[in-house]
Amino acid sequence: MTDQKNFAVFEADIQKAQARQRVVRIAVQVFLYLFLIIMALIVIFPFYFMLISSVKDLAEYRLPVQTLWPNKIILHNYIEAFHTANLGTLFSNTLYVGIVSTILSLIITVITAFVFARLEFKGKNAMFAALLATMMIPGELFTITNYQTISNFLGLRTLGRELGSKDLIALGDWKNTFTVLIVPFLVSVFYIYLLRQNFLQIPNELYLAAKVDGTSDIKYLWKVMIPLALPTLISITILKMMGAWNSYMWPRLVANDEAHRLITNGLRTAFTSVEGDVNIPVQMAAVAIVSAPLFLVFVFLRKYIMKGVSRSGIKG
Amino acid sequence: MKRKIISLLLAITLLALPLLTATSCDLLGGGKNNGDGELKEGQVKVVFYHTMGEALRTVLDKYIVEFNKLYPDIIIEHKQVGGYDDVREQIKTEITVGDQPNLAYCYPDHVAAYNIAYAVKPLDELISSTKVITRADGTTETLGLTQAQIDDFIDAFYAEGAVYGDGKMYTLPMSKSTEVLYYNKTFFDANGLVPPTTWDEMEVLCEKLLELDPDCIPFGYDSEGNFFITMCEQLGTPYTSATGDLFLFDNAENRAFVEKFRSWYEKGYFETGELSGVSYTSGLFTKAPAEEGNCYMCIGSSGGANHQKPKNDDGTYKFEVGITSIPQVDPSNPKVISQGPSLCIFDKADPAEVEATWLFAKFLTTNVDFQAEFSMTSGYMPVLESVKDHPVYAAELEAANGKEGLTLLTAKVALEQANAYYTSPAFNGSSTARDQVGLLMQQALPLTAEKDGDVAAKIKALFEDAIYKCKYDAGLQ
Amino acid sequence: MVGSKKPWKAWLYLSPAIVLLLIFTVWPIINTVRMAFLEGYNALAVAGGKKFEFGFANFVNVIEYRDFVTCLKNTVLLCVLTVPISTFLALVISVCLNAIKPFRRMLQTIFFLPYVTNSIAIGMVFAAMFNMVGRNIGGKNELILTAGIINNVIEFFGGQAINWINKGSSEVANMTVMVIYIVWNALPFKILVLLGGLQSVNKQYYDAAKVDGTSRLRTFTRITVPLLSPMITYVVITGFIGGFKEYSSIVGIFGEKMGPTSNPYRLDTMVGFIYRDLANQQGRASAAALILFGIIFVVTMLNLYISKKNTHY
Amino acid sequence: MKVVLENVTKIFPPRNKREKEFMAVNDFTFTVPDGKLIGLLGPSGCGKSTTLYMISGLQKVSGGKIYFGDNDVTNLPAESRGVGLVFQNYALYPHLTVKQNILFPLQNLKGSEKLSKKEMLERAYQAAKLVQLEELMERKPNALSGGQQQRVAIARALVKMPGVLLLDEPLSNLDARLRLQTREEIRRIQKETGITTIFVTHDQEEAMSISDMIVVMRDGVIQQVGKPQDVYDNPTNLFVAKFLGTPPINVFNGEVKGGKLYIGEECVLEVAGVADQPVTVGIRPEGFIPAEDGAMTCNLTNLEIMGRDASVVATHPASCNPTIRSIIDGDCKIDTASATVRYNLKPHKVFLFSKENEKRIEVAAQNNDDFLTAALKLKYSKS
Repeated sequence: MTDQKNFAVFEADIQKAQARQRVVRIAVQVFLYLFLIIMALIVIFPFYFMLISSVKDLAEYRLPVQTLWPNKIILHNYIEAFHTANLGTLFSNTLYVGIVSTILSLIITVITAFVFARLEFKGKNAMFAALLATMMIPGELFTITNYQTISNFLGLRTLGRELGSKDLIALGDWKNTFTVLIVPFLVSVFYIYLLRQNFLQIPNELYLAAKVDGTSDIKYLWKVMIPLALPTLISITILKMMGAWNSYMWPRLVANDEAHRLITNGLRTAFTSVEGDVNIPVQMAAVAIVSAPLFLVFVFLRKYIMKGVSRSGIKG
Repeated sequence: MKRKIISLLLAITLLALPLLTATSCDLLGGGKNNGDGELKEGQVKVVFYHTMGEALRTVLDKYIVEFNKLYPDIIIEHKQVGGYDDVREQIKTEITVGDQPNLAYCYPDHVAAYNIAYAVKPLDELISSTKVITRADGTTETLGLTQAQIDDFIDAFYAEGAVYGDGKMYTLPMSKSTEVLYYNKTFFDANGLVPPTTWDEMEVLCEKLLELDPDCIPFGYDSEGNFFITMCEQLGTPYTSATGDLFLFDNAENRAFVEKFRSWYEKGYFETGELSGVSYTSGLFTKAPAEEGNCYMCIGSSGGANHQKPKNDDGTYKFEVGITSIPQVDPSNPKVISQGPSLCIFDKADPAEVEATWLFAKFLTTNVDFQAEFSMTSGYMPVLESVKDHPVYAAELEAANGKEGLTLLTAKVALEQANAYYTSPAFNGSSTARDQVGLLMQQALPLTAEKDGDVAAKIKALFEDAIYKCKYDAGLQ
Repeated sequence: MVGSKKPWKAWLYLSPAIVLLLIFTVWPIINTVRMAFLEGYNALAVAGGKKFEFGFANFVNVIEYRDFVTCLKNTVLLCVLTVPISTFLALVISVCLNAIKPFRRMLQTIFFLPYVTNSIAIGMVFAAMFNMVGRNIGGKNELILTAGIINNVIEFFGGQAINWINKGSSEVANMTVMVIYIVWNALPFKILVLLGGLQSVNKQYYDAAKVDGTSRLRTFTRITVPLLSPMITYVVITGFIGGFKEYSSIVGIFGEKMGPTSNPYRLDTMVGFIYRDLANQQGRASAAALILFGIIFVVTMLNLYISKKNTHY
Repeated sequence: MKVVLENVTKIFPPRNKREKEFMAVNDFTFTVPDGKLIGLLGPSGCGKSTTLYMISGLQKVSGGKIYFGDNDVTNLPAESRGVGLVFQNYALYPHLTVKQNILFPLQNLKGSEKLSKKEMLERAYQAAKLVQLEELMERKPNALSGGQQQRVAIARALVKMPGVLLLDEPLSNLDARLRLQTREEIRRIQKETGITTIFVTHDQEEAMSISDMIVVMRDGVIQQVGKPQDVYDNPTNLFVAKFLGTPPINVFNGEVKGGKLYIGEECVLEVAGVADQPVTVGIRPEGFIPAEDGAMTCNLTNLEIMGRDASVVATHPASCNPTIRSIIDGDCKIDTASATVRYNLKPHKVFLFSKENEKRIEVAAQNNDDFLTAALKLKYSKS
């Protein structure tokens, strides 16, 4: 170990090494940017294609070699798309379901997370473990039974039939209602878990101090915990709204009528039952309209979405 | 104490939230049509699910008023439940919870499905009943059908009520459609062409049309499933047994006709609905001849005549449409499919309810005025022979043309081939068979020797696969 | 401790969540198992008063079914193709993003964009990009009006237009489109997680490697990848779980018949199979759902086991 | 190999528009003799780690030159300099075993330097033996104690036989007991290998105890360079005096009048040759000799006996700190009931600093003989 390395570094060598190093560094940076920009272009291309196609007229869209910039910009496609797919109703339905389910879901999530984070009672840990265990089961497994459940909620419909009560029948028959789009998904174990972890980071002393001062649980929750957990709550809100926007299979199964159809399902339906050639520019315009709100939300609340998503791993 | 009460209230509110939203949502979302008011003593309510659009609902409402003049105590509550599949799915779920309607639009395979739960009332007893009912206007009628009434039904349509393999009658025909051949009359007349009556003529015609216009597709066929089944009927080859315990369609004759039409398809003679990507070929037919890929003929449902109108945006017509029967294998023994809804009555604990439903169903199917008006509005065929003699209807039919009057023209053509209608057997799984032969056509037609090698072997495999799936679904595999 | 005087209060607060979970989560689990083991269970037949035997017939039925094998094959194929590709691409992009300063935020935002979309809606865009418009494509007097923008690009580089999704397209072409779409769709989440992981790696490891004269490639394979392995495991597991539930992206491109018009259901998946059985064959659907759950469970455990073997810290 | 730093300067550019640029190291000139162990000492943020990183090549210099031996390495990248670097938190790769960690730098060698597998293992075991880790080669880092991790880090730095070994706060992550042990270990390893070693610390005791030479830095500027004891005994300014020594030096406001040093009203020492001026007086804790007739009177607060020594805590109106602390022989008797304690001062433990620039004011030593003798006399008479 005592023999030291002999450094025979000459001036010329150093300069050469230096120059090489600089070249390598620049080359690497150029390569990095080039690669990233190409990938970014690939990633963004479908959006670009959607936008340019949505303002082309059918004849231009059908040119043998498609134009990368429309020769003539036609905004009429958007109007047509709006009417063809009945987007107005779809929007308001989706918004309604999104808002109501988000508010209710937030209330339940906050209260449940609070209980698991702050209160002590027998069976708490077992209960929480049971809750977490349900996260492992894929949602597709629930669909089969839930489909039956909502057709005859708690047997109310059968009961109503026997008692001759229309109100009970209506209460038991959730098909083609907004309820069926909202209630089954109100409890999200993952959000409860997320929020509970957040609540746990708030020092317990604050809670004890509040207790000493005679603050009620609810008031403490409202005045202390919710403000401190606000970023998580915002993330949950956005993800839940995105969920309403993107949900497809369940709404298609249980609320596929005009009055309750949600946007994704509506879009798919509108552009598969059309007769004759599919008018792709109009279809692209519809897709653009449907995509726009999510993009706007993303632009303004990017931070919360990315934070929420990186922790959840669930789409919607 | 006060805190305790508040907490309790809170809990109740939270528990009630889902239910509250259930009701509030319905209020906000328009909710369901649950009828108005409670029933009075002695009244019977009949719930009727159908697929009628607004125009037809108006006709229906008009005749419900008529019906109620005769039977004021039978309250009819009707509802449009989307399309035929929606009706089927809705009723299937409702059967499992015992909340099915009294009366519904149905196709034979729907009835077969409902009958897994023995939910549909066999009509034989009711038909043969001689019980005399006194109506509100003082007149009487027998509960059952009189022989005259039975005879007035177009035979094939009436026979459709008993295609379930057990000899029982389950449905009454409501309004019927069939497949007809729409053709570009303007073009045909200009070029001295006549629409084909046989498939052989069709083949010749296709060649000719391609000579005249190499960019065209001579004809379109909407439904692959109908295509297959109709060919079986026309050729007299087996399809399925009446009870569904045997799937017989995999035979040499059937493979041969599939192979024949495949070669047509390869030559570009025709296009089908699913293969064109949009379920129907009417979009191709209604193109002007100058447009790429237009069809000069289209075999589609007579009920879809409205979609076959080659209308410009300004309301003018690109060409005049002609309508005729679909090509046959043997013109002397023509076969055309009978489609369109029938009515089925669901069994209920209360015989009075069933009886009331029957009376209403009978009214709709045997009332000439209703049948005529319904047909004129929808373009569907009436199910009664005597409608042809209905003065207004007859006059309208007479005046029908290939432009605005297209719907009536189809009805006219459809009625003229009354002797040719057939209905394939219906059983639990008959819809699978239908789907499977449709899928078979969909996969077999685009095969080419160039791309897929041994086409015959491929077709054989497709047949075998379709049989396997039918059997699998029926639990036979 | 706190609140222990009134345990009923805690349960009171929990009650809404518990009630809803019991109805919409716990009961379905129990019921699914029940239906799966009742041979040939069918809700309509139940209404008709039929009784079912206990047995494994539903499972046997599902596994023996030809189309189920197709579904399984497609599902596994999509997983096996897309998860490694998307993970690798995401890793490379994340490392590159981590190595640059200017424009990083902007590029990061662009790479996240596919996440805020609707898989059905953007599926339509992808379908349009690959779609040939014309008449009788693949047939005798084929007439292609436009071969689609992707084919335009291929033709621009001297290639031959490929029938990607239209009538008569090959299975390889269909799968390729699906893989491209799914990878495109899966990238943002993976990049987000991996970049987050990279940014939390202690910079001193890289300094240490630099002092030791470690090459970039070796730094990547011997330091970055192992240190990121928990995040990689995470994205791989979520990728597999998502992959085994693949459905709506296929519907997005091919429609509910899940294949080109000449080959319906060619790209059918397990979830597609379950959904189609939902209305008529609840016993079989339940069995298929349990099989799917079993597969996901095994694959997840396998992933965890493999990653545990490779990372001990 | 000797390491020479010539006018080395490091300026960090402002991170955003509101910030100003920051000069971390200012005109640093210094030579590390071959084979010595050098401690870079200073409070946190003084630029010592930056200096270390510049020597390693991980950070570029903004100005000046760095030579290893006679070679200018200023612009050479880190990997070409052949230095070994031990990080403050060791930066051991958590996924690799001890052996793999130690092997890691060897596996990077390329071309003519490339070693065979066997050679690599030999070298790794040699290095492990040096730091006494042979038993732990198959463990993962987080199965090791802090001291063991430290030794792995050193072994990894040594295995490629660097010309210079750099240690960044090598002991800061260890507990008190391990610190003593490990610093001896570092000393031993350095002696055995004879590699020129530079380490950074903010703990003066650590630096004093093992370094051949220490460099005291403040705000990027060298304050003093020298053997530890020399620096302790002869601080060049108030900062160095304050920074070295535990307990710290006691600081008073004083005044020189006519060659005599006054603290408060009392004349405590003769300081010949110093011009009349107000001064800052630093007195090492061991510079106090209790005496009933001592020259300096303090208000006694407390007496803490710590075995051999005793520590007297007192206050003085002229003190710059709230308390003054002196270390005296445990045998000395102090009347704890008394309100005051009186001291004589050891002249060589008393430093005068200019009030203007905090620089040391030199005092001619011989002038203090009287005081010293008196003090010694007192000490021996007591015992």
